[in-house]
Amino acid sequence: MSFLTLFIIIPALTVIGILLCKKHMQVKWTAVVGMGLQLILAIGLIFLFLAERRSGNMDEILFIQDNVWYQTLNIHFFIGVDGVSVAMIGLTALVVFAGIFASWDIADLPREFFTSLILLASGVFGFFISLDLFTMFLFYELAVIPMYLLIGIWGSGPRHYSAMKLTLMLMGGSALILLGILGLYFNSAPDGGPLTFDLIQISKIQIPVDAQLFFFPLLFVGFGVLGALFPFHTWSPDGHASAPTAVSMLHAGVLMKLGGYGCYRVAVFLLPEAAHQLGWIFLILATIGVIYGALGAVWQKDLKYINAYSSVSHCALVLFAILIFNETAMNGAIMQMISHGIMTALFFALIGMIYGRTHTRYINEMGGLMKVMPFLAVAYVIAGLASLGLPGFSGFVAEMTIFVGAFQKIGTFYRVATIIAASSIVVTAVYILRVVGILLLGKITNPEYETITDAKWYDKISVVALIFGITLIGLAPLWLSDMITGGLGPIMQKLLAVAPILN
Amino acid sequence: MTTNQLMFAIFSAVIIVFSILTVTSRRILRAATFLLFVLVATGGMYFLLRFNFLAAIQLTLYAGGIVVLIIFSILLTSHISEKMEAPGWKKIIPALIAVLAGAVITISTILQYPFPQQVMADSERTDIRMIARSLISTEKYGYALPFEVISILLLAAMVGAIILAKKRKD
Amino acid sequence: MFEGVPLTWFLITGTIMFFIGIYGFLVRKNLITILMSTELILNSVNINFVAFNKILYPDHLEGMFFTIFIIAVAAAEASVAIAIIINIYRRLVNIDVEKMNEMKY
Amino acid sequence: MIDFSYTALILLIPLVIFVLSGLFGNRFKPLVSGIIGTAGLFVIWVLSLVTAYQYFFLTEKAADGTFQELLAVNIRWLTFSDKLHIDMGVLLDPISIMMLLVVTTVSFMVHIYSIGYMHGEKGFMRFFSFLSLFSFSMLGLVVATNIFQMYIFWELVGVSSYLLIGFYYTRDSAVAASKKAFIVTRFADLGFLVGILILSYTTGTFDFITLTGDESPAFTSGQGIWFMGLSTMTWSMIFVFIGGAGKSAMFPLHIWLPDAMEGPTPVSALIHAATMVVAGVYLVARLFPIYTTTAPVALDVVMYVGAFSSVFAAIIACTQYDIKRVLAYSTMSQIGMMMFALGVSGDGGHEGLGFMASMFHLFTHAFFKSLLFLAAGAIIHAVHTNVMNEMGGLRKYLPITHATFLIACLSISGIPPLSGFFSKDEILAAGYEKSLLLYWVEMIVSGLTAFYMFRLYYSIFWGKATQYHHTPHEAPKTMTVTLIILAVITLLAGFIPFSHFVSSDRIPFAAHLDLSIALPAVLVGLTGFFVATLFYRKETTIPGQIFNFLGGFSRAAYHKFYIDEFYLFVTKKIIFNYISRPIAWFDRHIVDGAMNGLSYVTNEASFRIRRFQSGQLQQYALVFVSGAIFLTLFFLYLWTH
Amino acid sequence: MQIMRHELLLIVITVILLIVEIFLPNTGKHKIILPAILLMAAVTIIGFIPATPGILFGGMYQSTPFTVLLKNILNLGVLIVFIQSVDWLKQDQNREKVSEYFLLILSTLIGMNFMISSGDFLMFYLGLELATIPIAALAAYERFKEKSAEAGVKLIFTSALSSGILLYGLSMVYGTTGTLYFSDIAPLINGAPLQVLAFIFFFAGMAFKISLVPFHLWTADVYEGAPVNVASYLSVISKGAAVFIFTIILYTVFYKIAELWSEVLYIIIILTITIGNLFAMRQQNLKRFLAFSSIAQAGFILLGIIGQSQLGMTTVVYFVLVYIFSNLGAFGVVSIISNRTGKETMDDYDGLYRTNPNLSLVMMLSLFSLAGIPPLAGFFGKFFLFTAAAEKGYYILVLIALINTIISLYYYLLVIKAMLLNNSDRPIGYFKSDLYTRIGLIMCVIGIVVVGFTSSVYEMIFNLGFGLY
Repeated sequence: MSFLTLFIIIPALTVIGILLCKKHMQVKWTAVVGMGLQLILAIGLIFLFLAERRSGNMDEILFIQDNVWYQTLNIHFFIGVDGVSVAMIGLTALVVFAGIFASWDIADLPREFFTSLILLASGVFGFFISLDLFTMFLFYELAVIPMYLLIGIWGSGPRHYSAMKLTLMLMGGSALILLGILGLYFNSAPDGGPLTFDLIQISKIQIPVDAQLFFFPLLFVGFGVLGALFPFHTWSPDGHASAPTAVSMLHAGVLMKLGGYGCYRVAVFLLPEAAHQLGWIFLILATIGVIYGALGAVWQKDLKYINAYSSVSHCALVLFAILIFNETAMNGAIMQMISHGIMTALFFALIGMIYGRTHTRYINEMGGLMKVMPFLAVAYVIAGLASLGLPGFSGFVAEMTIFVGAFQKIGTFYRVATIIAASSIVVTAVYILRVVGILLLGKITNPEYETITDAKWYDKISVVALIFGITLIGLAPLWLSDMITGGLGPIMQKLLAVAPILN
Repeated sequence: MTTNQLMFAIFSAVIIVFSILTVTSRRILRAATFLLFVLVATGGMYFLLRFNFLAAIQLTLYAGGIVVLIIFSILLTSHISEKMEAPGWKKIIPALIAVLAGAVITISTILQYPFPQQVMADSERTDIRMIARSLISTEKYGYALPFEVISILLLAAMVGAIILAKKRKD
Repeated sequence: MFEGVPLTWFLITGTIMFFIGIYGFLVRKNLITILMSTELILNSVNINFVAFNKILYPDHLEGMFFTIFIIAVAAAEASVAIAIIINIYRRLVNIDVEKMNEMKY
Repeated sequence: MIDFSYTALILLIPLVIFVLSGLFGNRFKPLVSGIIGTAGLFVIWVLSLVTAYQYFFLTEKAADGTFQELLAVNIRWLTFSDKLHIDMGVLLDPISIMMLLVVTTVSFMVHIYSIGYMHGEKGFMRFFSFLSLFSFSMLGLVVATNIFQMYIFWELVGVSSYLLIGFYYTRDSAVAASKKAFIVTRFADLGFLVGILILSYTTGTFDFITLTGDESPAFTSGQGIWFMGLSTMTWSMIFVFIGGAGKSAMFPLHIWLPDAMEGPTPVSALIHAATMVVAGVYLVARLFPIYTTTAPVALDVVMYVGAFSSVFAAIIACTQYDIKRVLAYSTMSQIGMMMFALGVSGDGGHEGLGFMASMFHLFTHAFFKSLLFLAAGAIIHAVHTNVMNEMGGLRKYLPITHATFLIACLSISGIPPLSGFFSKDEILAAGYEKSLLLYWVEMIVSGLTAFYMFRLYYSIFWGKATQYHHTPHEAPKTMTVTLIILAVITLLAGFIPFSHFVSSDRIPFAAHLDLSIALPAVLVGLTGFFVATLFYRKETTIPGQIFNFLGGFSRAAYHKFYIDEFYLFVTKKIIFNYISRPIAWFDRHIVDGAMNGLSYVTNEASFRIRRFQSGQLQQYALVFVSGAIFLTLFFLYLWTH
Repeated sequence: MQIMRHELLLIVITVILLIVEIFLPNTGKHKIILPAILLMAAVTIIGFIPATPGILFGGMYQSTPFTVLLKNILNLGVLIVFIQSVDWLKQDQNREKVSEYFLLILSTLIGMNFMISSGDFLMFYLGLELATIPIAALAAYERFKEKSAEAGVKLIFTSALSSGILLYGLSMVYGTTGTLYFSDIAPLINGAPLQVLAFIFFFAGMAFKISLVPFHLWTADVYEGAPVNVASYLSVISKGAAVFIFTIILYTVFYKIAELWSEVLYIIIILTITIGNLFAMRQQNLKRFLAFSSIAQAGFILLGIIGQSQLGMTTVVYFVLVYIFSNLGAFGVVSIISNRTGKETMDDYDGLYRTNPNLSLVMMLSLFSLAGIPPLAGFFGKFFLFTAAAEKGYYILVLIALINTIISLYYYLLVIKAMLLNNSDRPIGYFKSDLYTRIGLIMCVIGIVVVGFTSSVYEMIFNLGFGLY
């Protein structure tokens, strides 16, 4: 019994606790305690993991627990972590924790809200610790569905439409994933022997190339939908725009990472030959996505749309980096996921807080907010700077790792793609500064806004936690980078075996 | 043409002609009568095949029971003199197409099938005692169990019919 | 050869009757006439069974017994159907099948 | 060996001050944060003086007489791959120490000055924390041990510049200017980044010492033709130069600099005159061995861009009325000269005169230009306007400012024995050796420089006597004291034997004054001076006549040759309207429409087939029967055959 | 006795109820409810005691642990249906017909049990009819409603037609093989055209019971018109039993033409899932909605059958079990709301969560389970079905099915949207459901939540199931 199980048990207990609560305050505090514990656990996990590594335990996967679940189908409850998943778990715990505080103001059906939120979180945690494709898929879907309720009930704007669209598109993606997983399963024992969903075991066998070519696109697109792969990203702007604060945070911050992580952990890792042969197609799409999302954001007027398109751009960068297939870029991809996760969560938290005060998200209707809400405004600027890749924040580290890594890849095609992708940093600057300029700076355009107040204590907890995250990684990235690199070993070995000149 | 063939031809013709009349006649009571003819002719077929017991059942149960039931219900629900409207072409044409296609396919398939060289059947009448024995036999080719089950079916049908047909007290 | 009458003759007669029954089922308006059509269908099946039994497989009486049970089932079915029809007649004062389309789409 | 690891403090102190005052600034009284910042800068200033002293005088030179490149501190910050990693550290060599001195000195001065200048402003402590941030970033850039560290601090410098330009954030023009500055430089930084990527890919290292050393991989790899007839290394250097050009406001990436004058004047003095804008020059100087050895074409680009920018900016400067803008264009022009000097320079010994001249000019320019700005700040402080037409006759009210401003004007005009004379002379000398045409171009630039500086000087301090609402009065002590200090430096800096410390190959050499160059230069300067005196000492109509005489050209110059409008057109109309907007539309209507279309089609299909469920029993039966028949047909006759 | 225990017990309690009914006064007929339920519960529990397998009546009746399991599943479902019907039976207009309701349902259940255990086509046919004809009476049960009568008509006539076609098919099977016993037929199936025809006619008849497209058209109308509990009985128990025997017959009788029926199923699955979903999308009446949803679900079930393996068989049974819980949960909620308020359309459900959170929750869980959302049992069921089909290499088919799950999710979400997301001016008021309903719903919820996690259920079925290879 590995303590990793706690990552599922704690949310489950929290949900039960919340359901037993009667008063609003109790509900909130239960959620805080539960997710606080989860955060502590996650931090503990990071330290434990680093300690294990330092003590020379170089196993591919640590803290394994493996129980047989469905014997005849060889489905296991198989969990464990490597550096990459530890990093992702840390991210999730942080964002969820911040998300609880960011949704402190929820008045309508708080019990249901927090239940759904934590359910979503437990899906994400489960996904990251799973090493069995079946449970992985189970948690994946578990994470997607509460979204519908969260957006539909507590959202704003065309919430019904957005919630439906988001759910259906993501389920469309998961349909492809399911097929892909089945394909993996039935090809998991080419020499006879029991079929398996075990990710590690599948990674060690050689799946026939024609099967790979068939299933790789399914898996990659399937996860890519959640990872906002162009042109399957269109749920994202609407979904984010309609979602309540914490949900946008969690969704952009964590859930979209499931896509990237899935592409990395399942699609590329298990089907390296196909990834190598077909990768260029998706690389083109990802490159388009990077620049397209950024340019799309320039024109938007709704804060959340801006950020949603920005997320499209940033997440496309993750996929871009994964498809480069070298260790540096892959490392960058993971860091970009974490960086973008925290950063965009911060963004959405702030947007939610601003919206809560001004009741509009249209930047043209606001202006000069720096004067009345300096804390939030400064935080927004920080988030913006992080987003446009300023050194000292996590975004820079991740993006530079990606660009440097991608540029090491031989081939003019990759070079050109890298330069195109890199040019997004300029566009990002354009739209971030545009928003900052219109929204925060200048004179207060609407006299009603003279009286609004700055962040409350719970807002501050949320914001500060996230800012701490981005600056911590931004200032001292080496520990994270090393931790991730350790986890990349097996995947790189597989890729190198396929194409020796990759690095 | 043997007697059998002749009889078969007669029964067959009666069956087909009156079947058609049954489904086309615009007077409902007449249709019921034509149905009766069809059933009787079917009974004749059984007789021809030396299933006398079956023929008897056909006549008593079907012709005597079901048709009477039908006629009663006709009397309950319709005016005898009333002529039914002829169905519209929109209904007839698709139905005809489907039915003709079905018939052609089925018959051609039947004709294609190489049925085994026909066993020279005992043209004896089926022994009624054998039937009786089979009906209560629990061995293979015994029909005790279906016999019991059909009783449940009839009971259930009776109960169902009663609750549907009985008048409300209010 | 069953004493001069080939098996297929029976089968063809049965099949024609079967499809006539189906035709009746498809076009007749009055529910009772539809019920009569179903009786035609069942009868045609009976002819098949009996003919097979006698001409091809006379060792056992399976076909014949099947026929007997079909007749019994037909009776049960008819009784329930007629009960329902009468019930409808009480409600609607007609038993036109085309009028039974309150529920659709 | 002297342990230089204390130099890390030079970076850490401003960082700590920034973090402290950023987090807790609003708990302090405003003045406290100003004093903390200034004190911190003082410490750094002292430290860098000590460093310079120890480096130049106490450290042994290498066997061949070069100043060593010392890695005072170097810490692994991020690993990309086995070969590529970013380190954070302090690299000491002559130019970095020279830059350290410049930055700390000017920054220190500006800090002192700002205590007076910004007194009573609302964001006093915010201002000082930003200044600390800037000092940190600039110093980090200067001492960077590898090109990626430089890039990191390069970006940070950009953002501090952004923050400081937009200091008056309620003023729309300031917000716009800050945005523009950031985006334009960011665009250039992209070039820098691409340059770094190419460079690092080709050489496999970021490290300056490795890159510029004698066995640099840059000299051996990347020599083949790569693209458009140029080698990889050349392209890499051109891209790197784009970054430098952006920060240093070289044509055509200069447009942000004049607008950047929206920031508080001390900021203009510190960032947009003395330190940040010369980062581009410093960058080229840093990679100079690569430029000369393997990328002469790139060096030519530097030369032409520098020369063109200098003359271009000088012409515009003659037509502007905002005093800070004049100074801004003058800055651009001077930096153009520095670039030009680098461009004409060769490597080693006297060949490397241009390199030395460029650095020298960078050094002197920093002082006199910041002096000019600070003085201008004092003037603006006094009269509350930037426009020189609204000034005049101020020499009576602001004697100290007047005196120091005059010194600076003389210096920039290249009048001996002020510092500007020496450095400019070296530049012209270097240019003369390389290309006569460009030499004359620079000559004209130096004449124009004298002309517009004195145009400025006369318009402010002489000319018509303007009536002011309040009688202008001299600035407070904190401001004037810095003016005086800088004026003194301006007066004396020219006598530093610069070539003994800084040279392209770090081997000291003796540069001497070449009269055949110096004399015409001085004459040209004086001509400019006299023309300006003629035009502007008293209010005359001559300038107007000339302005009209030149017609379209002068109007174009007045409008900065419509570069801004061109950019505006490109960004607003083309990128915004014809790229971003269509993309947004495409996304909403095509991509999204495809998804909605899918659901529409499904819905429509669902609607269309509903008549199968007509409620008619017989229709159901028909479907039933046809279904069975069709299946039979299909599997009997279609499927099997 | 041991071997036929299920049927005999059911017959016994039917007779007991019949006798009790006679002694009950006309005003007190509803007193039979509790005994009936208790008896049924007893039967259900006794059913789980391991029974001796065996073959009776010369192969006409066969009992294996597998069929016992299937019967147990059906018993369980019927028990839940009984419990859920109490509220409806206690209504005034139904009081006098309470015992008939139990009698009819029990007799159909007996029919299904015989059908599942049948070893020849005669027993199969009788079981089938016994399982159908009384339901027609039940569908027309609410005599005061026109819709109910219409439902009765549509059911009985379609059933007559379908059994006619099925019989024709059987007659041809008999004609080509000379026997009606499954074990004798199986080796004689050779795929001759006439047998293909016979199979397809037989298939059409079964497809009517399972409501597969295009033999499904009666379904929605009957569900809508029939009383809710009867509809739920039809949709789960009746369909489930038909699926079981269909699977058994395909696997034991027609295994020689597996290629043929796989292809038939291939087409039918695509049609069924797609058409069912497309119709379900637009439904307003919840009973109709559930009808079309159950059509689509039937298509999914076939995915397991088409897998042809032990895995496929297992998943079919497993899914039916899950489906019983899920669908009964949904129908249970619809039923109680229909009984209490008479409201059955989706608009009426607007804002239900605010007034009746628990009912909405049960409904939501059931629908999510039907949609196959983890961690509910439906997810496992669907996943295994897809696995079974994929095992045989039907990836394209699985993909089509998967795409259809998205459509199905869409319409399930529509209901959830109505309950949770929408607000209504006139929501369904709060009411307290009675004890029976609650017990019934709780049983469903437990089933929905637990069955997926406890792999032992699946393993048990797997150990009893069998496949073609």
